[in-house]
Amino acid sequence: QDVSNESGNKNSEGEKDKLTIGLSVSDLTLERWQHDRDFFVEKAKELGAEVLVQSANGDEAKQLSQIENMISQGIDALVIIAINSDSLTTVVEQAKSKGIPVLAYDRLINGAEIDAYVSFDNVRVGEMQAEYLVEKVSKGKYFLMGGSPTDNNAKMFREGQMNVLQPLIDKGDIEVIGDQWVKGWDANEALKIMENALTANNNDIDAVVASNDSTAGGAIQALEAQGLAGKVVISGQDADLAAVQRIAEGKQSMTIYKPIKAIATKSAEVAVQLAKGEKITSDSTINNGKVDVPFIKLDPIKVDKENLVDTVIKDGFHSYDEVYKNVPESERPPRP
Amino acid sequence: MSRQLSTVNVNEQRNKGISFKLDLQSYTLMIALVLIAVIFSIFTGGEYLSSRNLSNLFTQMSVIAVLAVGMTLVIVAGHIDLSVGSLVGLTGGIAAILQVWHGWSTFSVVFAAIIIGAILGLWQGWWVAYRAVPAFIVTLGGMLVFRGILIGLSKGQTIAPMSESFKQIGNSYLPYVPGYILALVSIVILVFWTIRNRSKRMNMGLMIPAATVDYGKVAVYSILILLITYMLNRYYGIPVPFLIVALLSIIFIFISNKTAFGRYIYAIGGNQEAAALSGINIKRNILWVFIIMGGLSGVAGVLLTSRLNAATVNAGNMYELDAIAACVIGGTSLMGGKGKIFGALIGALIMASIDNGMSIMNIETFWQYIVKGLILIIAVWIDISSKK
Amino acid sequence: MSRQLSTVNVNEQRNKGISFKLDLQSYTLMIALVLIAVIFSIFTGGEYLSSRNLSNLFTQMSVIAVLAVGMTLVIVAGHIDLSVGSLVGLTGGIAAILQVWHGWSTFSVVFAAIIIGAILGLWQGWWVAYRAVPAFIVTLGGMLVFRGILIGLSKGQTIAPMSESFKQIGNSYLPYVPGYILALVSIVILVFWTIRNRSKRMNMGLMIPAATVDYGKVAVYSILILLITYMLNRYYGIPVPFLIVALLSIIFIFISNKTAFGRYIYAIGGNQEAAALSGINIKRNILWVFIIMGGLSGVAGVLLTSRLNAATVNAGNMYELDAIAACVIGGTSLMGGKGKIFGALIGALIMASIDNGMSIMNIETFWQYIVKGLILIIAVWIDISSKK
Amino acid sequence: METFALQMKGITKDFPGVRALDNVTFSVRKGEIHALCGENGAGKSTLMKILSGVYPHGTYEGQILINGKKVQFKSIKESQDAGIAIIYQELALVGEMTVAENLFLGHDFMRSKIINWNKIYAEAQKWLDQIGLDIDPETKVKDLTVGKQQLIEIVKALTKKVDILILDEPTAALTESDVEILMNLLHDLRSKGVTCIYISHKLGEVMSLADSVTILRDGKTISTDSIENLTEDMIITKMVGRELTELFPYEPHPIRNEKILEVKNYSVFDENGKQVIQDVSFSLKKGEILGFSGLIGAGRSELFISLFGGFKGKKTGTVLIDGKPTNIQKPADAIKEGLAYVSEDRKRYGLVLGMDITKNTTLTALNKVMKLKVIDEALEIKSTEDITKKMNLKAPSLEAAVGQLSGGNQQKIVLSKWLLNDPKILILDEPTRGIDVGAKYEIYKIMNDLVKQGVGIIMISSELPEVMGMSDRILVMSEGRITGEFLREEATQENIMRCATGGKKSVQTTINS
Ligand SMILES: Nc1ncnc2c1ncn2[C@@H]1O[C@H](COP(=O)(O)OP(=O)(O)OP(=O)(O)O)[C@@H](O)[C@H]1O
Ligand SMILES: Nc1ncnc2c1ncn2[C@@H]1O[C@H](COP(=O)(O)OP(=O)(O)OP(=O)(O)O)[C@@H](O)[C@H]1O
Ligand SMILES: O[C@@H]1[C@@H](O)[C@H](O)OC[C@H]1O
Ligand SMILES: [Mg+2]
Ligand SMILES: [Mg+2]
Repeated sequence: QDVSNESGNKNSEGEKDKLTIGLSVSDLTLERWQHDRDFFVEKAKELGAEVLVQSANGDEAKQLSQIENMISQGIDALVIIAINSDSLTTVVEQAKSKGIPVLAYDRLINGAEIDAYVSFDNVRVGEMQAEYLVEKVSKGKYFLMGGSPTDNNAKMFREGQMNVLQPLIDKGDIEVIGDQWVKGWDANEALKIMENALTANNNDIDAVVASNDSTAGGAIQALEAQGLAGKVVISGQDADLAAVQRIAEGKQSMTIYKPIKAIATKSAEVAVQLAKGEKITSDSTINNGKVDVPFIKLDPIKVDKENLVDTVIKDGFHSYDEVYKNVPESERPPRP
Repeated sequence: MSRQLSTVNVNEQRNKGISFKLDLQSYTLMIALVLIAVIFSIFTGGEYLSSRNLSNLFTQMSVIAVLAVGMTLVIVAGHIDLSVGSLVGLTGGIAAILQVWHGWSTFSVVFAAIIIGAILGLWQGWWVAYRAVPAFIVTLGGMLVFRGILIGLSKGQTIAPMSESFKQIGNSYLPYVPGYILALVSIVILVFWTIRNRSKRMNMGLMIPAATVDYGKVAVYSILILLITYMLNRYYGIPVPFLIVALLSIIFIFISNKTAFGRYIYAIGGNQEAAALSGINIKRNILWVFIIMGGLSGVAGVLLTSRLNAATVNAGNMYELDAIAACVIGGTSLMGGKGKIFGALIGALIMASIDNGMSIMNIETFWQYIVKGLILIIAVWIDISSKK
Repeated sequence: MSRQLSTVNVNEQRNKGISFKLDLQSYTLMIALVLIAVIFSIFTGGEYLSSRNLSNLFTQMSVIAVLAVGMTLVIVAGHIDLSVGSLVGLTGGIAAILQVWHGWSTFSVVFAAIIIGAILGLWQGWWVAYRAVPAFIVTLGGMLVFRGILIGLSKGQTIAPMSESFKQIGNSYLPYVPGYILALVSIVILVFWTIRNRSKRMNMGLMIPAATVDYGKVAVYSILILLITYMLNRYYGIPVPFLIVALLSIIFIFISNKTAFGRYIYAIGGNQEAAALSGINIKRNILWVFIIMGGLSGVAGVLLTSRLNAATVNAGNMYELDAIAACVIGGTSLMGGKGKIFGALIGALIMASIDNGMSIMNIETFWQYIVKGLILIIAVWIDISSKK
Repeated sequence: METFALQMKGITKDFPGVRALDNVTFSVRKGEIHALCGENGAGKSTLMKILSGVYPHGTYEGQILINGKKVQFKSIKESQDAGIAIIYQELALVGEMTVAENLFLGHDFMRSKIINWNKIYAEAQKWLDQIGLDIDPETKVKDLTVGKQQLIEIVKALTKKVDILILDEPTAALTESDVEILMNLLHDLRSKGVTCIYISHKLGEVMSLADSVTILRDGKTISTDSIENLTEDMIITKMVGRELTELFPYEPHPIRNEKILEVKNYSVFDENGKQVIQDVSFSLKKGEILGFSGLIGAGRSELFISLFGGFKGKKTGTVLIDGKPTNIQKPADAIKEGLAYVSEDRKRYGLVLGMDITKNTTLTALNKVMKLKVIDEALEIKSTEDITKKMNLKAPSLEAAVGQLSGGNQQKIVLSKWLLNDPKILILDEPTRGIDVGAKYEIYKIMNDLVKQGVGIIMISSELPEVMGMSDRILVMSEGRITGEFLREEATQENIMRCATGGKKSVQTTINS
């Protein structure tokens, strides 16, 4: 039986000291994950590690398979952007049994022994979206636009949003005039839903709680057709280029910028540490139902027209020229 | 001799029975549509039939309708195309890349999207027609390949915004006056065409339907055209995407009924071997069907990108199923040889209506899945039982 | 009379030509598989063929393989099932809900999942068989309805973790000794069965293949079984999901070849009219096909939930396409009447191999889409051209 | 009181727009062979489908009595259980399955829990041997010729416990020797007390086989007589409703001495490279009817499908049309050269069954009804109407799907379709297979008209009387070769058969004459 020496195979063939990190990405059909991957790989290389990247196209079973395949290639650390926080326990256990440390990236992995969690808090993201909207429109008619009905994160964003909204709803300040979820975070679905909502309510909508930027983008198209873009406050998330451009133009109110460079670089550092078997430090821990996981928490940032330059652009996440491409020179803020 | 005569008489009577029945068949779909409209109107307090919502509805159905037009040809020819969703995404994405990243003009971008769609259609058609690989597999492969290319080209980014003129394609309206003019012109053509047709048949000594029937039909269609134009004009006018759908439909209904190519497709789908021995070039015609489907996917891609004013990596995902469903609801047989473009349009309208109505009613998401699934089954069932 | 004889000779020769060709046909697939394996092995420096990866591979193919078994029956019968992905999600979800929220035992949960799958299959089968709604539409509807029910029941949440015993179903291995025993037992049965069959045919005066051919086959299969067992035993042993697949395959290969029901399905798919005229109850048999497909979806749902140790709203999405592709790669004709379960298994293995190999090679995602799409087309093309 | 094995009383059956049977009465005595005759579309098959439960009780009016007892079959199975077996006109076999499987599909052998294949194969072998068919029961049915398939169908019916055996045009596609097998079989069954109902358009067979004959016309019973009281002419008159003086209306016509088609050293290979046609040479003159005789499987269809560009395999040799060499690679080329091929299998190769009459008719000649590349519907209908009127087509309307028509009328549409193209050379492959005498007569008349206009006709036929009755010259083929050539006057049954069975050629073929 060659269970034990299997993972040793690779290292024995030379480059013993070169570390290999497996990065399992949930899917690449959303813009942000490409950035995550790129920053991560860049940083890891800088730290002398090689990265195997796999993307699972949003299919949980496929992610499982891909991670299995990575494990069988003898990686030294495993970084997972989980499609689903609850569906990876078995494979994480497999990694554990091979002595491979596991880092949960952005989304926590529940019910299994993992070594670190680097993330923004998804519930917090939802809260921040709602907080911003409530700040701008404290009383009025709200339309809730959930994410993909089959995405667990979408649920968590909604949870956060409701944490803020529910008290105001109960008080009667906020009236929820519709609640629809967007299949596959698809912008075109969002567009249709928004069109129909505007029709059903005779344009009498004050705020739209959109859960991410691609759905916000669709919704804004519908608002624009009614001349409402910029008049109705609308949230977002991810700081996609298109979204940031819309914010610059005043069509979208805000987005949540999860400093992706920060999370990616931090994760790469931690992953390399774990791979080398070093101890990691964190200020807090989070219980995932099995163990207390060291939690390296990063703060998501609210981004709106006011702080565009100081956040997304300053971070180098998007360039000034790109972001203000559609804004007349005269109306642009000073170049940083 | 007398025997001979009597059968002929019987034949003529039969004739009427049959054609009346045929008409009834194509009307059940309409009836289903009306039923759906009535139900939703009741549940939405009339909102569903408001000018504004009709305008939305016609716009919302447009992408799937364009695909359904092409899909009808593909299915009638005895094949299937699972790649159209990805192809919509890819052509729309390429359009956006060319415009946003490379600054191409709207015209050249639209042209490029359609041509690329057609070329990729040709590629698939080649495998199907000349390599005899089942269309299911070729286009399932295409579905993956095209989506992969899109991810690769766009690097996963949302590409936006498009130029103002490109945006207009999917988001503008034909205003009041031109709208009415268009409506009137089409009515005049309809009347003229009916008169001419009748006189021609008369000259050739062919049977002509009673004037009441023919002109009755013209009257009904005219009223419908006027009504729709009126309703849409009460809002902003006729949505351009709807105009595009109407135009493409007319072109392809014409092609399918009035050209050799159209006729051949039905023959190939109906009995490929007989078609081959009748001197029809099966391969070339099938190739063309896929080229057309590709080109129409390009049109749909342009429409979608324009509507969203952006191209996203998962744009068009699963549209193939909606397009196929529209065809089947519209009476196209998946066995090939049978199907009408007009039916597919009604099918697309029914699908869009279901989505639209439920979303106006603000029904919970999971109920939407369930209700849509059930309506699909029941609509087709009604259609089928009415044909028995 | 002499003419009679001479034509008979011609016939027999043809006959042999054909059966030899047939064998070649079923081997091209194997050859394609071997080719894929060799290519990946080279590119991964042998990694692909390591015990460990083979173990992974067999586990990874299991869910689709279970579905492909049922799908073969559905397609052979002349239908299609687009709902299996959603049904996998739903049955898996129900299993998780019953266990995690209601504390049911693993046994009852598995039972419930399969039964519910079968009942929903029955529901769809009823529409197809007794209401004559095309399976494409019924199961497209089912796809939506079942996903909707899942979202509703689970309230969109992921349900986890399952009990230890449930987890074992998809994540454990048959250890060393029982593994070899099983392998030996199957070889003994194979040998015994061949001998018995030969002697029986001899007694009945039927033609028997040359002993070298028959026993040669037995030898090849035995070596294959031993080799696989050996390789898997070098890792943890035979994965339980693979055992389940093997068991179900044997059962359904048996059913399809050795029972009236199985043959009726082929007859119905091959020539429905002829089947009806032979007194076969088309409707009831079709109904059963869908019931079986539903039950197998239940099994697949259990496997998937167990593998993930969780049920998610998204589980099983699009699996129908993989299952159908596996069947078609395996030589099942979408026109019905033709197809083998064994072929579908090889098809599923090819599909899983492509994913697995490319993922080991760490090919970029978008390339994976493209390469997988191309391999699909080319694999089927090779298979088809070899049949000419 | 006589005992009737079967009585059908007052049977009426309607299809949408068509009354197929109108108060039909039909009685069959125990142990007799009872022929059922009538024109195409008279309702013969429909009556039998009612009897066998294909159209279940309740979908028709009237009563059925078996051995004097009232029965109501709700399914095919019930009629089977009552001892009724039917051999359908349309082959009801599953091509992808083996001969044995087809024989026992729906049989008790297959219903057992676990199928014992060896037993089934052995049993199948026994049946095949018994009937004298040398076919391996493990062959797939699709690999057999149509004739053999037909025989399998017959054997299939016999494997069931049968009291009443119905044969619906069983001999349409059989070779002479296969027909003989069948005739012997039926006599054998009669002696065992089995009652047979026999439907055929071949009146010769009817006369020699049947004990009594019932005639249907336009869905009504015309008469039932014992065979002693009938002659072939009487049957025809009753079927058609008027007298037909002659069966083959051959009219002498001028044959011009211009060769419109000349084939030299022509060989055909199938896809596997096997040579199926060997070095064939012949010519056809303007205004000539050239008969091609031979046994089924002689390769005549392959020869002409290949000449027409529709055969998949390779071919060698020269083909001259109007003296000019041609290169016909696909049917479109052939059509351009003025060829037309009326296939022996109209359902498979001739018609798009789901399409209406008009569209089928104009399919090969669309350019004739197009203006500026656009189909002119009025013109299309007009052309169709004209040509089908000439053909004396009987159909509910020109918009009816051709699949709904009876065989003879379908054949007329195939003919119309090709004639619309004004062909120079018309190839007719078994043009009257499964067609009633009246329709046959009409088709022969059409052939006469065409040759008078200078069209050259090639008629492939397995029915000797037809070839001899209509041809100016007859070529005989056997196993891919031309083995004989006869002028109309020289031809006798004997010398044609001798060449057809490959017995040493009596006349060596010469290309010229
Ligand atoms: N399924 C059907 N639907 C509609 N009409 C039908 C159907 N089957 C038969 N008919 C019509 O019923 C009439 C009788 O047909 P039937 O097949 O019984 O004739 P037949 O005497 O067997 O003719 P043939 O000698 O050509 O076989 C015809 O007019 C035919 O067109
Ligand atoms: N599709 C086919 N597949 C296999 N063999 C075939 C096929 N068609 C014809 N054959 C074989 O080719 C030979 C020639 O058949 P063909 O039909 O050309 O004979 P024919 O003389 O035209 O007879 P018919 O009187 O039936 O027209 C036969 O042995 C036949 O079995
Ligand atoms: O960032 C978001 C991610 O967390 C969620 O899972 O999918 C949508 C994205 O916008
Ligand atoms: Mg008949
Ligand atoms: Mg022939």
